[in-house]
Amino acid sequence: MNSMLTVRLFARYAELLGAPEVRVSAEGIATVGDLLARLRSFPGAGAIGPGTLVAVNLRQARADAPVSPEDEIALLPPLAGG
Amino acid sequence: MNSMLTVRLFARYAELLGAPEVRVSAEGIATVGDLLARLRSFPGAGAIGPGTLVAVNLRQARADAPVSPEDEIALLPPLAGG
Amino acid sequence: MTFLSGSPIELGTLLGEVAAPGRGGIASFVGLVRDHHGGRKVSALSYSAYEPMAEEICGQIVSEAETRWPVRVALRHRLGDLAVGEVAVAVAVGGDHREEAFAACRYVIEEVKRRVPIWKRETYVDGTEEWVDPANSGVGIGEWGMGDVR
Amino acid sequence: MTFLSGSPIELGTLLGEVAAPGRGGIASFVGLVRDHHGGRKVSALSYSAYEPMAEEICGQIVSEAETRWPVRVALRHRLGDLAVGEVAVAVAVGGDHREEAFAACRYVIEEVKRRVPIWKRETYVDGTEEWVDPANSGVGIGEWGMGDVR
Repeated sequence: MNSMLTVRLFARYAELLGAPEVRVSAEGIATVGDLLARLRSFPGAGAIGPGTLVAVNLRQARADAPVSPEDEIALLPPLAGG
Repeated sequence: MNSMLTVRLFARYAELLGAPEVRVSAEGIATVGDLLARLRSFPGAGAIGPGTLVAVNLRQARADAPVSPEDEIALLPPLAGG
Repeated sequence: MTFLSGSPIELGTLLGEVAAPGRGGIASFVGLVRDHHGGRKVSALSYSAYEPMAEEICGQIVSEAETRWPVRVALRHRLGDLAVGEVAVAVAVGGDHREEAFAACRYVIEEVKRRVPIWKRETYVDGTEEWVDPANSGVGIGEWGMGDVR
Repeated sequence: MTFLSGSPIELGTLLGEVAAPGRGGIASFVGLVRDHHGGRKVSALSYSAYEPMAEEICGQIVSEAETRWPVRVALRHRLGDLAVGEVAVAVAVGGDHREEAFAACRYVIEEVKRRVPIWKRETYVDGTEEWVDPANSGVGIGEWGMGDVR
């Protein structure tokens, strides 16, 4: 079985990748850091810089935090509220 | 000629002295300090304590500031605005 | 009267006075009549002022803030009889940066309390009344007069 | 939605939420849409959010402030299309002492800017549009993530 991670995209990143979410094979992806590396290989995703934030289940996650197909994962461009 | 100083009273001090203003002979009164000493000798004026403020022409005045019958003089109890 | 008001104060009015298309933020403060003071239950209060001097000092404080920071300040203090919950004093400060707006707002409210000749007479639920002396409430006015003296 | 709002924000509503007979003051802040940014003339802007997370983080920030200080906090952030001069964000903090109300108000607005997943797309008078990156405006988000991480 090839399970998939679903990653929600917002603002600039949704524009860059041309979709509000992307699905990524979970194979070889154990952590947030693994996921970011995979996403940066996508066409148009070069701008996902080192300042990118990843949220897992509505909380910001460090690069070493685990991810699984059951998690709600989101890729957040630099915040600009307020 | 016996010229007079007019001293406006506010809040607690107007109550203590029973009037919105008092008139005091200017004789022997050269400064704010002299005036305060005279006022403290009035009946009911014992409560005009060391924290009392005197304004001369709408500005707070030190004890050594001069006063004359032409000045607008006011005796201010401790402030409680805001 | 510019800074003193015999009728209820609306913060919205002050916000309108300091808002402008180039200003990014407005910091504001409203002081309300509390239902207690020094352990006693307050039912109402009355503010009185040495009006011409209070107007003068309020104007000085606003000028000081607008000189020290690149901001626009609106200030209003209520006079007369107030019920619990009514606005006693309001300050609104519009600026390009919130740090400056907050700093100026703090400055204005502190200086108003310290320097403006206004007095407060409280009425308590037991029917007694008293002039409020902040020195007796632990607030202290010891440093009053170190600034703007003749 | 509790903290996010698709319609105009009225500070008066927030003041009403935090006022109480025992609270002596309300410190507040409103952030407005400016007509300029980074040297360019702004004609309009649009806020979008990762809504469930933004609601969650706003709730955390309000709880943090209400735990750290004896205050009551109201917070609202606008989403959607805004014109110049409209309220983007508003915070109102009611407390017994103004020092605490000001401190909590500052805390909330700083944390909202630092931690809430909201984005801003500006439209300029020349017709161009751009996602705003505070890091490119000299504001910096370098320290983001030192606090609330998984």
